[in-house]
Amino acid sequence: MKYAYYPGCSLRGTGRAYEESLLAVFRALDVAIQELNDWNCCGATTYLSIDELTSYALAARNLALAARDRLDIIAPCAACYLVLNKTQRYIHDYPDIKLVVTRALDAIGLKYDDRVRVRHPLDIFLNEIGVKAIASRVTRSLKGLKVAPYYGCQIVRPYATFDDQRNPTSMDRLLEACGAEIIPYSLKTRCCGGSQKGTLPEVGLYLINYLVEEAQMNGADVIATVCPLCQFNLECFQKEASSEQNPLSTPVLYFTQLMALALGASSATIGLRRSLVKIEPVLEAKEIAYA
Amino acid sequence: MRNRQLIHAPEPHEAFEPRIVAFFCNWCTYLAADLAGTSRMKYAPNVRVIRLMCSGRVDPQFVLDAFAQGADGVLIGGCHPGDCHYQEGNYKALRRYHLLQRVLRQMGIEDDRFRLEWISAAEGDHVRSVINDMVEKVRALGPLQLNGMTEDALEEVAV
Amino acid sequence: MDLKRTVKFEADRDPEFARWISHTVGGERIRHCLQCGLCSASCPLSLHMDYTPRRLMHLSREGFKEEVLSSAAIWLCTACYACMVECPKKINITHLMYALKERAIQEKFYPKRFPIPVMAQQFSRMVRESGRITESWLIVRVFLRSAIWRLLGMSGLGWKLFLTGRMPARKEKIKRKSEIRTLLASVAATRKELAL
Amino acid sequence: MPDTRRPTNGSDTDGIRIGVYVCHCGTNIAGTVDVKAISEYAATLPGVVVARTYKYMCSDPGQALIQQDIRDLRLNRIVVASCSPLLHEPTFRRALDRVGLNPFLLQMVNIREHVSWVHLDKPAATAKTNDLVRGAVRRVARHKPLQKRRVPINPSVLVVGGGIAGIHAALTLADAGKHVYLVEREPTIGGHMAKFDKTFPTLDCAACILTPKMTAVGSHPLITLWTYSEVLKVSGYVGNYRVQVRRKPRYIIEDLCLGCQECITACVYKEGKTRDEFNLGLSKRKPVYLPFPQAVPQKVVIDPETCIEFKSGKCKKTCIEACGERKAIDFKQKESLEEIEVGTIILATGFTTFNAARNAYYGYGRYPNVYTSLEVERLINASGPTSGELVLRDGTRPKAVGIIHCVGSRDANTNRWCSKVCCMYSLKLAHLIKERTGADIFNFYIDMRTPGKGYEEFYDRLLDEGVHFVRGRVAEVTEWAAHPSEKGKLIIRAEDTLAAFVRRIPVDMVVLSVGLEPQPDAQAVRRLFNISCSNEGWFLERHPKLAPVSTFTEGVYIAGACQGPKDIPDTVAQAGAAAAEALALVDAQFVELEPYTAFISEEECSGCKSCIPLCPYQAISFVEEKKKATINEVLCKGCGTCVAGCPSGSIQQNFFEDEEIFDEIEGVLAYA
Repeated sequence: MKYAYYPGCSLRGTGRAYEESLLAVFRALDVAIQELNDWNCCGATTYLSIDELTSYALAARNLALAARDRLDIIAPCAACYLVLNKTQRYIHDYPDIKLVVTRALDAIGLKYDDRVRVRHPLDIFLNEIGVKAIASRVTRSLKGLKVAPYYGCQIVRPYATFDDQRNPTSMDRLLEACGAEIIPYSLKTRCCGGSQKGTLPEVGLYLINYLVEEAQMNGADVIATVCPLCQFNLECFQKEASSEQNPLSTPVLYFTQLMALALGASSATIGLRRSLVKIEPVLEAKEIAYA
Repeated sequence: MRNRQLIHAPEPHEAFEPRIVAFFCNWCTYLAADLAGTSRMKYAPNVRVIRLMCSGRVDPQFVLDAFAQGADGVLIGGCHPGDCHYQEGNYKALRRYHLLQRVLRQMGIEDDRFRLEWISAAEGDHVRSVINDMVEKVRALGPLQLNGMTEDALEEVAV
Repeated sequence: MDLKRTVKFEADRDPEFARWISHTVGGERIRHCLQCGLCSASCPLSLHMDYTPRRLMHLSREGFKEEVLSSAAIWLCTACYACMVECPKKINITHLMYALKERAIQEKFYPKRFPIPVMAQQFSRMVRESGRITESWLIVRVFLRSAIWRLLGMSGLGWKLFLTGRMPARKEKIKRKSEIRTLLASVAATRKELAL
Repeated sequence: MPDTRRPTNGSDTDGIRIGVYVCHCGTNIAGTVDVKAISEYAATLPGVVVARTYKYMCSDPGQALIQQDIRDLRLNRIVVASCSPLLHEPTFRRALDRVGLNPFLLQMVNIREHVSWVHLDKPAATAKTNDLVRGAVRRVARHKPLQKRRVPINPSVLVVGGGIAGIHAALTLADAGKHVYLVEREPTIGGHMAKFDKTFPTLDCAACILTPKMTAVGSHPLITLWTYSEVLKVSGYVGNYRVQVRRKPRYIIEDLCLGCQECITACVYKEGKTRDEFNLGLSKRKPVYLPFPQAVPQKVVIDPETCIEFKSGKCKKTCIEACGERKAIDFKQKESLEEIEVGTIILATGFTTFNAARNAYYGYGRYPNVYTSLEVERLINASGPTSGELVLRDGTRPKAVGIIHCVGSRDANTNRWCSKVCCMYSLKLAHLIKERTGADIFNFYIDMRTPGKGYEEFYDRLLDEGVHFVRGRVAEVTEWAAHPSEKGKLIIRAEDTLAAFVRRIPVDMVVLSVGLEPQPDAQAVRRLFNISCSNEGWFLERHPKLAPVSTFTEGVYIAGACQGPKDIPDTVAQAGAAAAEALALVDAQFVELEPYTAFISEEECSGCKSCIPLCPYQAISFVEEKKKATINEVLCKGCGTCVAGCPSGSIQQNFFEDEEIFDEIEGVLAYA
């Protein structure tokens, strides 16, 4: 089974470490992929507020490209994942949208096909490969590493495609298979503020503060994320979000970086160097090799 | 962006109003139709309901006769499997339905013109959707055209 | 203290707006709203909102366009869908928020240099130009048009990101850019034709 | 059994003379259907002597109009186009009967429920009505005079469910001198009410008003009480139901057990180890137990799941020693099947409460101090696990308590309906908790619903007592503290919609006011008794206003919360009503059955026997000497399945004869 890999814009920018580590995991678990030919921006959450119809057409182009190669899509970025899913639903539910999209695609010689499945790496790893198989391939157990699993919003909401909406556990199970210890984290699906940090800092900071603080108080060594924007928010503004009584400093990695590490990938190839809050000291303290 | 339904290209039989005969059982579907009424649901006026005590009473001849007399569609409504007021009349109806459907196919009568639906006393909205749906499908099919042979056949079995 | 009239006259309402919201995609069930406030309570941003989501639902369905479109609340929505998942009447609140933003932008209902709409516009412009987003450039553009001073504040972080290779200067673009233009043109055409 | 096909007074000697009567039903029909045009059209149809319209046909003047015509115009067939026959067919049949015309020479056309209420387009509705009337006119000409069958009624009544509804119905009937079988699934009667502490709005204690009725049931000479029992099979028909009841073994010989409970004290288990169902797991019980002190009957039960003797067979059996001479304990006891015959049945199977764990975000099952309202009823109940002390799991008293309304009610994600009683019982609990603990109490509600005698006044009283009311549906209960003052508390997050901002309120205890749901086995039960359920799963009444306790199955009545959420007063009222309906039927001594039975014309029957397996009631038998099939009219329920199945067309069904239906088909289709 081969998949069309749809990185999305962020994985080529602030989220590069996500892409690097994800590809490493794909290699380690031999998941066959090919990058979606000439993919375009999904429109993300912002485009919708300018012009919904267009954003559906944009997303649909990617779906059609995948359909042309008869492949299902893997979309690691939470925003991409949701937008593509949502586009499929709305095309199905609203005749008007369907008409607009099909015509637009027709204009560029593409056809919409609702058989394309849009899937998230969590889903693939859990349901196509399975916890057992992964555990069996772990070469460096993350034993003793306390991880706060942070899912954010758009993986589980509004569509619960492969996990529970209120208490998702897919990432927990994958990281446990890698030997890590999952700590209770009641805010695992609380919003990180998305682009608000950029546009309305004081709002964004508040959210970032309590998300990181909660993880830190529960003794997390690291926060694991599934979304480039979440990772960016939680990691890059810890100083600003700190308060005297408890300064924030907790590494925030992509779950794929942790998995890749456990599956034996060298730290050079999984973008650890791109972190602003370094994980290395923690790994050393826990005697987890990472070279 | 409005979400009203898409405007269809005009159907071939726009003017044509199908005539559909429905046989509803007294305990489930007829009640459901009453409920649709008391709840003031609105649906297409193309169906003429004939009340029977049980869908099991529907004699294949009734259906054939209806078609012979110019019905464009026939609908049978009974209680859900397991809910029959007479224990298993609706199962008998189901068996007869399948046999009859085959006969009708041979006569060139499309499947959409002959339908069996399980509708419980509480499902007024289901009555509405089934009737609207069937009327649309039959309207799309157009008036029932019986070739001479079929007509004779119908006459024969019906009376 | 400065007093202002709080009474509302029917003339203050815009029935067309009320009709629009309940016919827009996702607005199907807005009239069912119980005003229970579960959306507000489950919203991580509501604690900064001038109007809680619940109030926006009611004001919209009643047609108080001014209040709704000029509220800060619609811009605070991060589309986390928490409200929508819990809503006891299954109202598509998140989507309505998008619809309101779209309408507010169309009708220029936001303070000048207010970063969020600027962000949205720059975003769409960049997609139109190159088919993809290059975050570094997007941020620069946004702040140039909204709050330059913040760009300076950010520069420290920007530099760090640049050093860690997370702020590539190279612009991302797709090969067949013309397709995007054709796509957008077609959408515009159909919208016009069906008056959507 | 009289012949159902006796000739009528209105004879056909001077041909078929039909009268057609179209009802305006105020504007209900006339608003959408051109009734005048209908009657004019009907007048032109073959056989029609007169066609009239009238504002309200079902009214006395309306009926008089028809009766007048029958006399003056010698009408012998009547068509009434009005509402659903299920509503007024009996009315008009009586009208015919009173002037000596056989009631079955009537045909009704349903032009309200099936036409005027469901269509908007007047011409189309009128056209449809024309067709239906034409069909009826064609059909009625074929009608034959029929006689209802009179069958004797068995005076005993079966009541299913021993909650307050079943108890009240059973006592009413027994006091009226009828023999009642009361079947209860649990080891004791009392139902939910027995679990409550006090009842709103009067605050009299549930036990004080319930237990006397329970003992009355236990001791009433005319009531056969079977607890720990379930109905297995129901056959027969109104007036003559045959019911099979399964009595689960309680491993106690009821007649010998005195309820002294010495066996419980003697049990090898020094204290309870098993979840106590009656206290909803807030306490433990032993393998041999009495559900609660006032249980009726006062007979202990042995639970084979946990009793050592059943598991290993190696128990010291101290219980048997303790029981001694009485010899009431019998480990060998087997379940028994009882066959009873009753004339009528009352279903009072009650409700179940919403499973609060389904609303994960309220933390039920995750946080120990989140309780359901029913659990709190037990906690504040003097005979409950804490003997009335309202304390948290750690034994301390709560200083602040949050009561969350509408848990599992008014929510498209769980149950869409309003459970009707939660507002009031939440107020009651708020009052009682405040009384016992003096805690700060916060009620989180969407709408406060207190319709009922003295209910609103009770709400006022609570407001006086200083209970807080926050109008808003709670989003979540967490332990996550956003503020030092919240540390170690349960934090309730809701929008105070009247203040229009979000509030976080820390409390020590959360009470979830869970809604009411149909019993999980409601579907199975309704099939057993051949009645219907609403979409939500509540038993369906024959008419929401005019027949609230009757069902579409003659002789089967429903009472209490099995029909929909209800508080105690409404439940008792319904139970009384159901008992009265049953009495009315029983005291008539005879019941009239519709004559829609099937009959075989011997000469045409080929004796192929294909009809015999078609009948679910074994009403068809084969007469060997004649080589013909024959139908037992008493057993026949008139479904007509055999009629449709007869290859030689020799079976007919009264009132639904092939000819009648063919004519109706051709009538509705014949182009005007």
